[in-house]
Amino acid sequence: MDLLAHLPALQVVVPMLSAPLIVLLQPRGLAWAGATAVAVLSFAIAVALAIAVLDGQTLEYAMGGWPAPYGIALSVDAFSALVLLVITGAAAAALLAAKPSIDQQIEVERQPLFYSAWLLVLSGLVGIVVSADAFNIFVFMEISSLASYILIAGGPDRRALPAVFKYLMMGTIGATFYLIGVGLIYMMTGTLNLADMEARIGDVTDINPILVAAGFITIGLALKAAVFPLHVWVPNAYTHAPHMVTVFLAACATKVAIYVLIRFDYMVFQATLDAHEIQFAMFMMPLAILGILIASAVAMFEGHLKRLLASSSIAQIGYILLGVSFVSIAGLSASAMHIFNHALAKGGLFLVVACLAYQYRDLRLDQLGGASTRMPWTCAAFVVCGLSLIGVPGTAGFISKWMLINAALENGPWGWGLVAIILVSSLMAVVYIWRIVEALYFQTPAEGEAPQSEAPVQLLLVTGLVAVMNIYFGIFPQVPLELANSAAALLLEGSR
Amino acid sequence: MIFIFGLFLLTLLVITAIAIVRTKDLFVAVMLTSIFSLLMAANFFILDAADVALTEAAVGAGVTTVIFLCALALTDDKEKPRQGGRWVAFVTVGVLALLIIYATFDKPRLGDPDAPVHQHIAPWYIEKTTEYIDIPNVVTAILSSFRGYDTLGEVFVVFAACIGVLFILGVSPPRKTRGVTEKNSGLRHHLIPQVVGRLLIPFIVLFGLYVQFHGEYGPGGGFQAGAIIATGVILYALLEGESEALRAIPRGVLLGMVIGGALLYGGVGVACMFMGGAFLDYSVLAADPIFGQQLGILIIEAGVGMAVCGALLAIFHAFAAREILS
Amino acid sequence: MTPETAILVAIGIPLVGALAIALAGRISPNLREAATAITSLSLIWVVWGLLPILMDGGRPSVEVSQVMPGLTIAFTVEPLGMLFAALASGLWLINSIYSVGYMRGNKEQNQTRFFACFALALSATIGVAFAGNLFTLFLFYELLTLSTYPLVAHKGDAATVRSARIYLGVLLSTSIGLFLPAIIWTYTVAGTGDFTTGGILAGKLNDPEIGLLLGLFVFGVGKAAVMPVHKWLPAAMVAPTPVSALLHAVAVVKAGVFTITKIIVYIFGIDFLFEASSSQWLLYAAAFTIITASLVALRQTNIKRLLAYSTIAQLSYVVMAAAILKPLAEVGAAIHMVAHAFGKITLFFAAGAIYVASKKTEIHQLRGIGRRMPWTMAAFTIGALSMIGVPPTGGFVSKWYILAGAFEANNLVAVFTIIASTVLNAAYFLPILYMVWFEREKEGGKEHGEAPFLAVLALCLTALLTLAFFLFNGPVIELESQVVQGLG
Amino acid sequence: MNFLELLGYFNYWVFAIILTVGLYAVINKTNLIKKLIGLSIFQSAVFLMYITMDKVEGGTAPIIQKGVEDQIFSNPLPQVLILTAIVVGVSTLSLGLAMVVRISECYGTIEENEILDAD
Repeated sequence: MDLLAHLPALQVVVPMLSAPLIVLLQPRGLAWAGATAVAVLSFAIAVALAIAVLDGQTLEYAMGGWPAPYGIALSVDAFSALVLLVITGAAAAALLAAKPSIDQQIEVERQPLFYSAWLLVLSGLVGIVVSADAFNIFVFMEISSLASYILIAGGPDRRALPAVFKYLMMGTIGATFYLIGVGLIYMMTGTLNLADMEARIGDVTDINPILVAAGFITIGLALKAAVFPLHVWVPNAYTHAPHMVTVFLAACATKVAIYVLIRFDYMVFQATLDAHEIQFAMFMMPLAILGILIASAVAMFEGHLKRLLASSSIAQIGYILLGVSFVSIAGLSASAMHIFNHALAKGGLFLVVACLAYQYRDLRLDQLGGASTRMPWTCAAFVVCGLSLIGVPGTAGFISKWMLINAALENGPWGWGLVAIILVSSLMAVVYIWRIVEALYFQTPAEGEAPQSEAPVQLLLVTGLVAVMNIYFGIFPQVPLELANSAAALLLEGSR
Repeated sequence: MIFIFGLFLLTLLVITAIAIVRTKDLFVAVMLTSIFSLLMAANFFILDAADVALTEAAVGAGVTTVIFLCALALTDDKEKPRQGGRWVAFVTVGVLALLIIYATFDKPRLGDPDAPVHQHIAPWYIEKTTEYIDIPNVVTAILSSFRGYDTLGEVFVVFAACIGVLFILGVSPPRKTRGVTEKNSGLRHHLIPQVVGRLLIPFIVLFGLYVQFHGEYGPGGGFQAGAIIATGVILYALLEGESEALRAIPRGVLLGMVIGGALLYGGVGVACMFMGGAFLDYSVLAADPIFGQQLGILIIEAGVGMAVCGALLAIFHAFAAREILS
Repeated sequence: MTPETAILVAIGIPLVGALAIALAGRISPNLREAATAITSLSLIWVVWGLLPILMDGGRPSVEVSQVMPGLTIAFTVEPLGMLFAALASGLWLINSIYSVGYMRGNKEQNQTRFFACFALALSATIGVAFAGNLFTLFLFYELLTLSTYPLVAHKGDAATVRSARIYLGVLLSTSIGLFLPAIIWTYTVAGTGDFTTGGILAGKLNDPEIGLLLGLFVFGVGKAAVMPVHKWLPAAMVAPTPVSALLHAVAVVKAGVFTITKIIVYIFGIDFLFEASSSQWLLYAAAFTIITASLVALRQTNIKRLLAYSTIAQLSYVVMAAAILKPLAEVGAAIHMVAHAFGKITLFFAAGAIYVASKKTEIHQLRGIGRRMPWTMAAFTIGALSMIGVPPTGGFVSKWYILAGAFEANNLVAVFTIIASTVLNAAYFLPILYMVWFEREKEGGKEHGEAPFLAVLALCLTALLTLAFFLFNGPVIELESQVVQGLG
Repeated sequence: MNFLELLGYFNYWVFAIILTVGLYAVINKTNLIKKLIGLSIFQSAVFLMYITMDKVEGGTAPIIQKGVEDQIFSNPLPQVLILTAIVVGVSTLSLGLAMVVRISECYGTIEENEILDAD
């Protein structure tokens, strides 16, 4: 068995087949250990894949040994590898830290099911990313969605239930829209394989169904990706989910939908729909800009820590889309980088939230006073990750902002307007991050809410590690950068 | 003739759908949904999709309805009226409808043999099934081998739903004092349903097993079989009461079936890997690739059947048992 | 240790020091203070060790990481940066001595955070000084802003936090809103941001754009406090005095004018800028700031606020000197950074010492205080004289050079501004000196003597430096002349 | 225009109508169970669309009979896809219902507006 050749399949199969086994691990703590081991192994596989595709080649895998348009193919290129790193990294890091927080929030008897669902989310997300088959993407989208509903509904807060119900509704509508779009394309091309679709879609003469399909797929995935104004499920779902689940999902779940969106709109629809990418850009850019500005403004006035960060996530999705909408190598690689960097920053911030939540019951900003004296390390990690979110130089967030600004400047005189928007929104990020920093450091503690000690070491170590990575990748971003650049080149190669 | 029947069925479908949305009584709505599914199944049958029709009938009209009813028993079966907000919805769905109808004008005509769907990949499947796998039912061949990875994913969707329901309903319900109702002891006191049911259940299960193992030759396979057998057990539970059914097949066994089914399927895939093929490449399972394919399909269909049956039953019990607890 | 590693070590020492201070602070204050002392001593040893290499014309440089093609984190030591780093590291030691006296004398809270952030700020300052390109400079510039924020907000009450918010808000928004676009613009036009002798923009930019880019830089570097982006400096005066002394008289504000000088010399190139008519406005903006800030200073009643406005005016001296765009004036700009640093830190030390000893913060309370605190007030006097530019103080030397440059350029505006501001400086400092030495103390005042010994020791040291700089400025001038060698 | 052609369009239009009816229920209804029913109608519509496209004139269900030559088969692929999609549908539905049951237990109501008022 040639291990390297099987890696794309193993990436999905390992977490997927481990999920049922985890259910059987009833004794206390074992389920966590098992799930963590599997997630770390997945991360290792993702690293191996990333190394394999770093020189720009694409790994193909034929499921069941059937050749591509007939069987289901998996393919891993630089873009997928980057997203895989984000997903598996987020899953592994969150799980490594998770135990104390999960023990606090979820009853021991239910934990095996919970960790099993966690692995299902992981396998669903990586399954989407490595798949080269439109319908297969739908199947794995459903695995990840169903399992993530379970994760979000797991918290002790009853408000999680209506939130996750709303997510379920919108997620299912999104997935069904996607299915309609895939059906229409299948109807006109007779194939489900993405590469084959791309090749055959050019021969389609009656393009109405393809146009409508593009619309359905874009809207469906935008729903899943929480693109403004289809983001309404995000704030509640992120706020009321168990804290560690928020870490995991905020770092990668919506980005996978964007990944598929980019794949479709840059590769599949390119061939027939003349200048499709331009139309796509015209449609996406205003949404991205509105999303960035409005969501940042909402975050500036939000009083609940988790909800504030959730709003900020919507704005960050706007950045990713903005880069995509430039239709240029620079723009796309900026977006790919931002997928990576935002996962680092937001994952870190939500980890800090989990640390704080371990000691505080109420996460409204006015309750968090004085955290810095009792939890200095947690608060320091918050500052670092917050700076990365703002995009201060020396942190990972700066790299993608810089790339985004450079990409915007390629748009001629318009570019400076876009730069102004990016800079203004960065300043808005300064405001909302600094509101939290002030609360943590300079606010007098609320009555009876002062924590007695730091968060558990396990949680703290991972949080610190992520914070350090935010700095490390701000100074040495070469590896993700290389992946992002070749991803952009691959995507645009398809459209030119 | 059959097309007029088709037109009639489709019109009925629309009417049913509108009736479902308009009724305020949720019980009625659920019943109409069941009818809607049956109509849909009939429609599928007219359109030559026998496997799908069987599944829709078993899952849509059977299992779904029962689960809905269980949920209704736990909540409230009347919908409260509401005012306003209707226009937004109307405009949204109106635009959507126009968009789709706009798209249809360029669609290939129904049944056009020259449509791209019939030209590109499907002929390959029909042609090669005999050569590579040698089973009559092409749908089963695609489902379990050519696109077996999808089906594996599918089993895990069911698995996810199963653990999800168990997880979400794993919180003990708030204690309420409620008198022991007739529902709890099933329909045991009613003679006719009991006798008829008793007679039917063995046949349902038998039919399920037939569908399971005959899937390679005629319509059917693991999904359908799992759903049908589950329906049989659910019927038993309705007749004999929840606790009686659980005694016959305890909860642990159900969960074991789900896990075992999913692992059986995945295990075959991994075994293929170890024997030198790609994941789920059954041809390496035996010396003769065709026999290997058939063997693989047999095993994974069994896995699918176990997982689906176990999952549907586990879900049903999770709802039904809660009724007794609360 | 090669000079290349010395650069990295110089930036690393305060970082490690910050960590050590944070850890030592948990054990005992004395250990923490020892950590500070060791850190600052070793920093001086490393930074000053680079001086001989620079004097011989060496330009050690090191690249840490190529973040993106064309965008590197790299350090190069050149005379301007060397001077700045030497100044900051040297004064940090003195300031640490003072801080210990001040913070203990005042029984301040959160001292560990204070000293740790101080070390962090120093690391950022050295980074700014040694930055080899615009990007690296920007990185450490922002780090400096952020690491000084907790120092400004140190007290933690509502008013302080509000002032700190202004501090952070102005500095971050100007740097992100103006400085960053200017950097991006430079990189797009020139393809690089490396500091290069003679500039990198020559011939790549035309006239109105030059002025615009210069404007983005000058106002983007909010730390230089050219009006109207000066508001943060008075706001920052809520910080404990050692912070005001080292950071808001030396490190932070000098980082601002240092950045502007460096950009004018190494990015634009002084000859290129001299030819461009659209860059003339900078001189007027600086002149306006000098005069206006001095006028505002006249009306201040709080000692520290008066010093803040005086600082604003003095910073614009440097900017104006740089904007004269003649070699002599550039040297004057560099020297003025040093001279002003010695003088102003002395003044702030004195103000802090007064506060520790007597809790006095207003000017009118200072009547006759010279008798109670003779050492402190003597140092204060020397500092004030240096601000005015009276020999034998350091302030005279730099003014001399700037004036010479102004005459060389036939720049009457600059000449007039210098003369007018000297008069104004005298007008607000001399009455205080008179009040301190010759008026009688009000009856019933609090009895007090000198400030803690360590504080007095520090301020006497800096006063001595102010005097010494008048006599022994040769090496500095020689070093800085290298900057403009072969130019103009 | 022959019957088959009419039926072809009719099938797609029924798909469009059922889809919109379902979506209307999802958007406009406040009762959570009604929303789920709407969702299942919405998904069923998509099944209809897929199955409609697999029909071939004069074809039969794709089951190969030995010895019979020149059979025309309907397209098996959409059927496979929809088999999968049906099971996805019932899975989503049961998960949704489990949530509704919990919501009903926690809030005492399954009307969306009342739930919003309760928090």
